Amino acid sequence: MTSLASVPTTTGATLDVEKIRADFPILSRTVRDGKPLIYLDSGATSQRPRQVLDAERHFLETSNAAVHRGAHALSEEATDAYESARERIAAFIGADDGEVVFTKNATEALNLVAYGMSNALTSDDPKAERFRVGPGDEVVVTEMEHHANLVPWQEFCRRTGATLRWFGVTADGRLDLDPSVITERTKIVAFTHQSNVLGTVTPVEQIVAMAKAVGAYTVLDACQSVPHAPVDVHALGVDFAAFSGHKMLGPSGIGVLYGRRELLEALPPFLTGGSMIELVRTERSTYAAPPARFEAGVPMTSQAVGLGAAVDYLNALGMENVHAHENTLTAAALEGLQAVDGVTIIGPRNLESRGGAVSFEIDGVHPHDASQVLDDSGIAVRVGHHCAWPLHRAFGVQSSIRASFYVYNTLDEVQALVDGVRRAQDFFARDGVSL
Amino acid sequence: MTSLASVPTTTGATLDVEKIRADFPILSRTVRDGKPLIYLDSGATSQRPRQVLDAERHFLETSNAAVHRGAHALSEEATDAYESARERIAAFIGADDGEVVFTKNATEALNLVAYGMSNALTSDDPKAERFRVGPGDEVVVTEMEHHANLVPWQEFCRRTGATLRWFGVTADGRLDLDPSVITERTKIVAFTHQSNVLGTVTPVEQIVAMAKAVGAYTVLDACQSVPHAPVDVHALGVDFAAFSGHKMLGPSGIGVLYGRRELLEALPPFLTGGSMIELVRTERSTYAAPPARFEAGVPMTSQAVGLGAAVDYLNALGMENVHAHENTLTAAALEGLQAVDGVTIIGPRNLESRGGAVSFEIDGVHPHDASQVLDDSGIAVRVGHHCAWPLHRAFGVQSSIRASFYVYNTLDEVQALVDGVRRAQDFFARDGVSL
Amino acid sequence: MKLESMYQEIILDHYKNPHGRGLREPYEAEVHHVNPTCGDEVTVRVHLEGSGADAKVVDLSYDSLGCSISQAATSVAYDLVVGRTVGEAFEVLAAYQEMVQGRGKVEADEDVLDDAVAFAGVAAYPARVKCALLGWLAFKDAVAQADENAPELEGQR
Amino acid sequence: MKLESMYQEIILDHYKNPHGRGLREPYEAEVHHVNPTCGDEVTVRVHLEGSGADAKVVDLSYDSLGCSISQAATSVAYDLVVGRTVGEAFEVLAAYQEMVQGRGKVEADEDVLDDAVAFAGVAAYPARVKCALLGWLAFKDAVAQADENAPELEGQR
Ligand SMILES: Cc1ncc(COP(=O)(O)O)c(C=O)c1O
Ligand SMILES: Cc1ncc(COP(=O)(O)O)c(C=O)c1O
Ligand code: FES
Ligand code: FES
Repeated sequence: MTSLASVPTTTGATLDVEKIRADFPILSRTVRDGKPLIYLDSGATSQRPRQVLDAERHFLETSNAAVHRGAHALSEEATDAYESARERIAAFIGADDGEVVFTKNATEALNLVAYGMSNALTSDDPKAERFRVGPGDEVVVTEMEHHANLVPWQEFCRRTGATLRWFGVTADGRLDLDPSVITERTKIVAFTHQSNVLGTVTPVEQIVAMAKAVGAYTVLDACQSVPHAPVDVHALGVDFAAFSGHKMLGPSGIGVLYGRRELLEALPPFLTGGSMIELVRTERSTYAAPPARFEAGVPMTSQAVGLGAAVDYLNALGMENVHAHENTLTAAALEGLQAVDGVTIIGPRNLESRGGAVSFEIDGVHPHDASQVLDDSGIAVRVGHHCAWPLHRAFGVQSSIRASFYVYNTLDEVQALVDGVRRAQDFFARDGVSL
Repeated sequence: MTSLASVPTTTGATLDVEKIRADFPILSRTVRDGKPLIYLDSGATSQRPRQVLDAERHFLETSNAAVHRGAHALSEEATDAYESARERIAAFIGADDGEVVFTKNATEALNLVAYGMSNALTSDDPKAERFRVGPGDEVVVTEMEHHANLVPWQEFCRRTGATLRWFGVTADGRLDLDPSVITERTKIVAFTHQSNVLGTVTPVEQIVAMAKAVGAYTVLDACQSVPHAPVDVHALGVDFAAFSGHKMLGPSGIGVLYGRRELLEALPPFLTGGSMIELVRTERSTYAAPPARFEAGVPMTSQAVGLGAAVDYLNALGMENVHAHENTLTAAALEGLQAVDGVTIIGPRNLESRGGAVSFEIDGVHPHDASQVLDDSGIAVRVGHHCAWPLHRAFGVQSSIRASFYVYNTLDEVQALVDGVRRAQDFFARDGVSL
Repeated sequence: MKLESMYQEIILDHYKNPHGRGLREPYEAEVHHVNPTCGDEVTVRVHLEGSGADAKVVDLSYDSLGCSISQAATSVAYDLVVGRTVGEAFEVLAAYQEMVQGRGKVEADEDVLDDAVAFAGVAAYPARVKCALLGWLAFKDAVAQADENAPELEGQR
Repeated sequence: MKLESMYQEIILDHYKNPHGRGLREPYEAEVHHVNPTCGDEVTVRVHLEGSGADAKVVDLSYDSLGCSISQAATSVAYDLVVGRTVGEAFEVLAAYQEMVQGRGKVEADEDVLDDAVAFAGVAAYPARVKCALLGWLAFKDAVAQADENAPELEGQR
């Protein structure tokens, strides 16, 4: 068994993980007949600290009301709580308040951009003209995209007649930034900040520069970056960015779209209905300024409050420290897993431009079978294509096992993962029959 | 001051309102320097009982995980909780499980239908052909629609080239079902079950019959009916129906689309991304069967659990009893308000085909000013056009005051409303200056 | 009592007897503003003499439908801007906007605000801030349309 | 121990030494099924003699990529359907499907299920139910494509 004692701990303040764990009620439960839960699936969804649960409950027990719709005391309090959450979340990513739109998840946020832009084709607002895309135009995505930043663009191309083009992935899990992909025909470049499978962090500034050179809009999938490291959308220079609350200690049911102010002001609406209008007449309607324009209907009020509390929690930990802690765990996992014969890491094998998602294969043991053995030891990992099917196809694998880490994970848990992998190998090699 | 003692109570089991109120923590708070909260704005959003808050919290502290995405113990438990909520919610409205899609609110549900249908124009799935609509075709809405069931159809017409037509409203707040409106050109009839302003319950069966006669699809806005009375979508015969969790004691951030199985199976997807795909290739993707096809991304898991608990709560009360209780309050409000000189009810003045939203005007006192006086007495009502601007225009009013009732409201609160209206009149008539 | 702190006598007086109401000639620009939450409307015309910050506001005429706060605010605006320069009027508006949007945390400057100081209580009711600004912002827009050299309003973003 | 209750020896045996694997001729229909959650695939060919419930399953040949459960299940299916009538095969499938989807609440009928009873433990792991059914449902579809008189599967909705 490899010892993980050799893993370097990062310098600087580190997280008090014991104290953090005490904030997460779910982490003290057991699974499968009394095994302590080892939750290594935060890349899919994170757990929530008491502080977030309490903030949401407090709101619901004291100030719950429809926001922006009433003149009574509760409605004023609810509106304040909702908008204060927006301010804190905007500040968290270096954006202005008016640049943050609440959606139900990152998937909706990315669809919002894709539909908003295709709606420009039928909009009569001259400001929307800049978004018109049609046959002959191109949209560039990457082979490491999550389906959420890929399928909406396939469908966008179907609606507009534009063509989809791809940046490929190299054998070591980096983007192959072939300069011929982005051309004068490129109107949109949609790409991930951090791969949810490989952990790879992409060179955002470089891609933004390539896109800007041809006047294309950039759409960043920040689902796996914003929860795990300091992110400043203004500094990155992207036009749009999307992430989800449930992956960053916040509630499910809330996501965020960041859009540069000037662009949100020009983008046609997507979902339409109450609270996003300016004037409604029988023949036609006009629409409110952003962010209201993009928030039709009664919004995710308590969820915004919860996400605000999650951001407060992360700020208190310090995103630099969160990142350093995850680096420590990732380094341990990479080292521990590579020391196991028959295990192949998919993606970068060192910490350079890499976050804390570690995907791998075990020779002769199907990922689902391996995960079943891990699960039997209380270890929750994810298996499958992780909503990144083209990426798996590029690597010639059907599916993989992914461990992903967060603020509450420990080196002992990483060790348990490595031990669990060996147990899976033993289990399926029993009776001496090799597979 | 009118006494409300004369209000008839309905026969049959009635609600134990004192006991119910004890379940709602927010109802024991005070507003504006110590006034007990009198919450008469449930038409905008309802409050949530402890049972719903507890169900959500319990789920988050024990089983929170990404649903339908993992093979580990938590993920299985989370998936079970999510799907069990779907079953109970489907049963609540007389639908099958596979006919219930979770959305973020009713607004998204209605947009889903409108975009799904316009996506049929570019879909290559032959099943989708039945939804194709274009120039020359017509969509019928009513003048009493909430913007959520109106603006999406205006935008649908913009995208498809179809024409929007209207059923008007009569002076007593009923639909004017002019038989010339629905014709062979009609492809979609979108209408509300119960007006959020007038309280009017529309003749659903009659409109469905008119639509069926010409082969048009029906889309029912059930936001104000499902929370307040027994509703059976199969019995009503509508093709689609939408409602929101937050108006029926459930969480914000979750809504429901009901669709007839056969139609959901043919409808092209709307939001695209993870969990709604069948196969993703670089060139194109194919999509899962409903309901998954319409639930892209990590869904509103804990919110579905909360809505399941809300449905359990309402079932325990009995929807017939809920309806009877609201009838009592509505009758009292109609009687009490009409006894005040200068107050005009907008909408039906008796209980026939009418639910518990009571909108009115006060001569010489602007609705916002009146609501400020009510608010000062702790009474929360809604003022404005209530997202039904065309309806207000039809009645020649800028805005109105709306009181709306739910299971936790009492006759004393109705009396307080009537008293508050008189206080508002006095306040703005002080110094003997008439307005 | 809070309610009376918003509905100052002076506000109710202006509401009941608005000053300068009605649409008049001559004017250089007319604008129409709507408050989307309540549907209330105001139409404002301005008649200026000169250009830039030193232009004189000769007339502000208006027609409006709305609540007491919005009606009174437009009436007070009439009193405070007519006869002044655009520069002076915008100074009043900037201070006024800061006060009503200030959540009760902004000290009102009576010297600048004059009668408009009566709207200080509105700051405690965020849902009414738009009411207090409807006519004023329409005036600002009308000036901007009437005179391309009109100054920027301070503190605007 | 639960893990062993799912991974019965018999399942691991079929996984390691699958029966009847490979795509063979002749066949009347070939279908390709994918499990969208894991990307695993199976291609199944059937060769029938006759039509309707009494048709005989002469061969079921297949190629597959997948986990132990799906591989073993297809191998067991081969053993259980080849040589039987379609009617008999569908009876086994119906009982099998009821068992694996039964959340552990359905009593398995060993007389009907034979070796397939080893998959009873899968019922406790909802995420693996699709694995246990992948090859079987492909077989069912192949039969439906091969013979338009193929019977309905019982208990299907
Ligand atoms: C009749 C009606 N339809 C639609 C809606 C929209 O519901 P939501 O805002 O929850 O999407 C509402 C409530 O706002 C309503 O009352
Ligand atoms: C990289 C990436 N993009 C997008 C998503 C989609 O997020 P959500 O499902 O919350 O919309 C995820 C997570 O599932 C992700 O990891
Ligand atoms: S309520 Fe409409 S302007 Fe005041
Ligand atoms: S995991 Fe793919 S079929 Fe079992």
